[in-house]
Amino acid sequence: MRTAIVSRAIDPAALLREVESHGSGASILFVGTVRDVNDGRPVEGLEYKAYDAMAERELAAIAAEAAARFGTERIVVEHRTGRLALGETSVAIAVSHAHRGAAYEASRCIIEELKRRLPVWKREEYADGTREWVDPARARAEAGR
Amino acid sequence: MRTAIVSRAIDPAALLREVESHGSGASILFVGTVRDVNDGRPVEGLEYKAYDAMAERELAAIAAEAAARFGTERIVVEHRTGRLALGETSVAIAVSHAHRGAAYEASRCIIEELKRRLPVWKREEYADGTREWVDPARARAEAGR
Amino acid sequence: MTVTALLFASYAEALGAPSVELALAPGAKVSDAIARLRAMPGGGMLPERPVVAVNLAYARLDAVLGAGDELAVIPPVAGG
Amino acid sequence: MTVTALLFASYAEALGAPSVELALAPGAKVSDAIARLRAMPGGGMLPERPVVAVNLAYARLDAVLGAGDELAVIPPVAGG
Repeated sequence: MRTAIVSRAIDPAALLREVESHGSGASILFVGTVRDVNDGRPVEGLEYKAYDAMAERELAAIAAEAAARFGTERIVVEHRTGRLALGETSVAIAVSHAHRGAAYEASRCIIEELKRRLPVWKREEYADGTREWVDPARARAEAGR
Repeated sequence: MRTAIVSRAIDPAALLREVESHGSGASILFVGTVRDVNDGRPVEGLEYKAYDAMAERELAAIAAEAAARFGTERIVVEHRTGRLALGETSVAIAVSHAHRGAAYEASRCIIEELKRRLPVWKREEYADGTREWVDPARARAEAGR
Repeated sequence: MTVTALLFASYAEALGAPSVELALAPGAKVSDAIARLRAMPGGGMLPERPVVAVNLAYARLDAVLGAGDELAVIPPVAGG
Repeated sequence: MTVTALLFASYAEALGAPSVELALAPGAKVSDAIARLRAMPGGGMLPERPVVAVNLAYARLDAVLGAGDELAVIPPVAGG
């Protein structure tokens, strides 16, 4: 199990290799990338800012909780901070498990918990030159979701 | 969208790159590997045999159904045949979607359908020199699952 | 009419061949072909109602076969 | 006693600083610190009941602060 808040590029394939083992039947790699459109506005780039010391702790706790709940130690998670260009990876989650159902559930659980409680903020930069800290709950409400 | 039954090694990271795009927020890569133990018996290697012409058709149909149901054309699936060593990849499924929920569901749907209907058979080779065609339903029944 | 029956995995081993040419009466159904295969040496291990495909698509046992059809008898699949 | 309040993202921009030293009475609660921050220039955009962490762990607004504690006021998170 390994988790990290990183300020360099994430190599998702390396995370996958890190969790794979001969004992594992199923591996799931989740990769989040910077989208070119968010809630209808063209995005040109963005910046992630973390409360680093707490984010490291929360991310480790999220992985440890998933490990205990789903029964695998083979979990590696990296979340990037700093400026990212379109298409770059902001988060990667690799999970291996003997059984695919548990692998999917552990992967999903980690990304949902991460989005709920990891102290990380995102400032999007739009084509019109403006930039704005994203509030996912408000964005969902405005989109009527 | 691309699907293939292949007799060479699968490169899961290449599948992931193939589905990623600036428009996609979430990518899921599922990788199935040869386990060293199956139902308690040590496995030394195995062979996948496919009804190739039908397997190609079924795999394309499975991906097309998932594409229509979950709303993404960014799906690439490869299933390997022939002899595989421990730890080698037997199947890889890459899905990209603007929304992570749909990406997870499409990925899961594809592996479940593939296991249900892809005309592929697996012969495991055990440490004691014996080998046997695997019947997943019987193996589950014998394990009391 | 002649129908080609394809056999795979444990079924091919039981009958000792990956395919068998079957001479069937016009209008014969898949189930008639299965009965013929089960009467062959080693054919007894085929289920009475196996999963089958005709011309690369899953089919029912009461499907009517045509001359030159490719009938595949599908053992329990184990992909993934 | 002195408590360090950390501000992030939109909250840091509103108050014009990433951190503020607060002099609080012994026994002060998180909610007292928040009230102090909201009274500062630009502090009005902080919610009355924001999400907070004390010493790197999420905490309740009625948690009692100690000297030297690190209080973080957490805007809506947007990781992933």
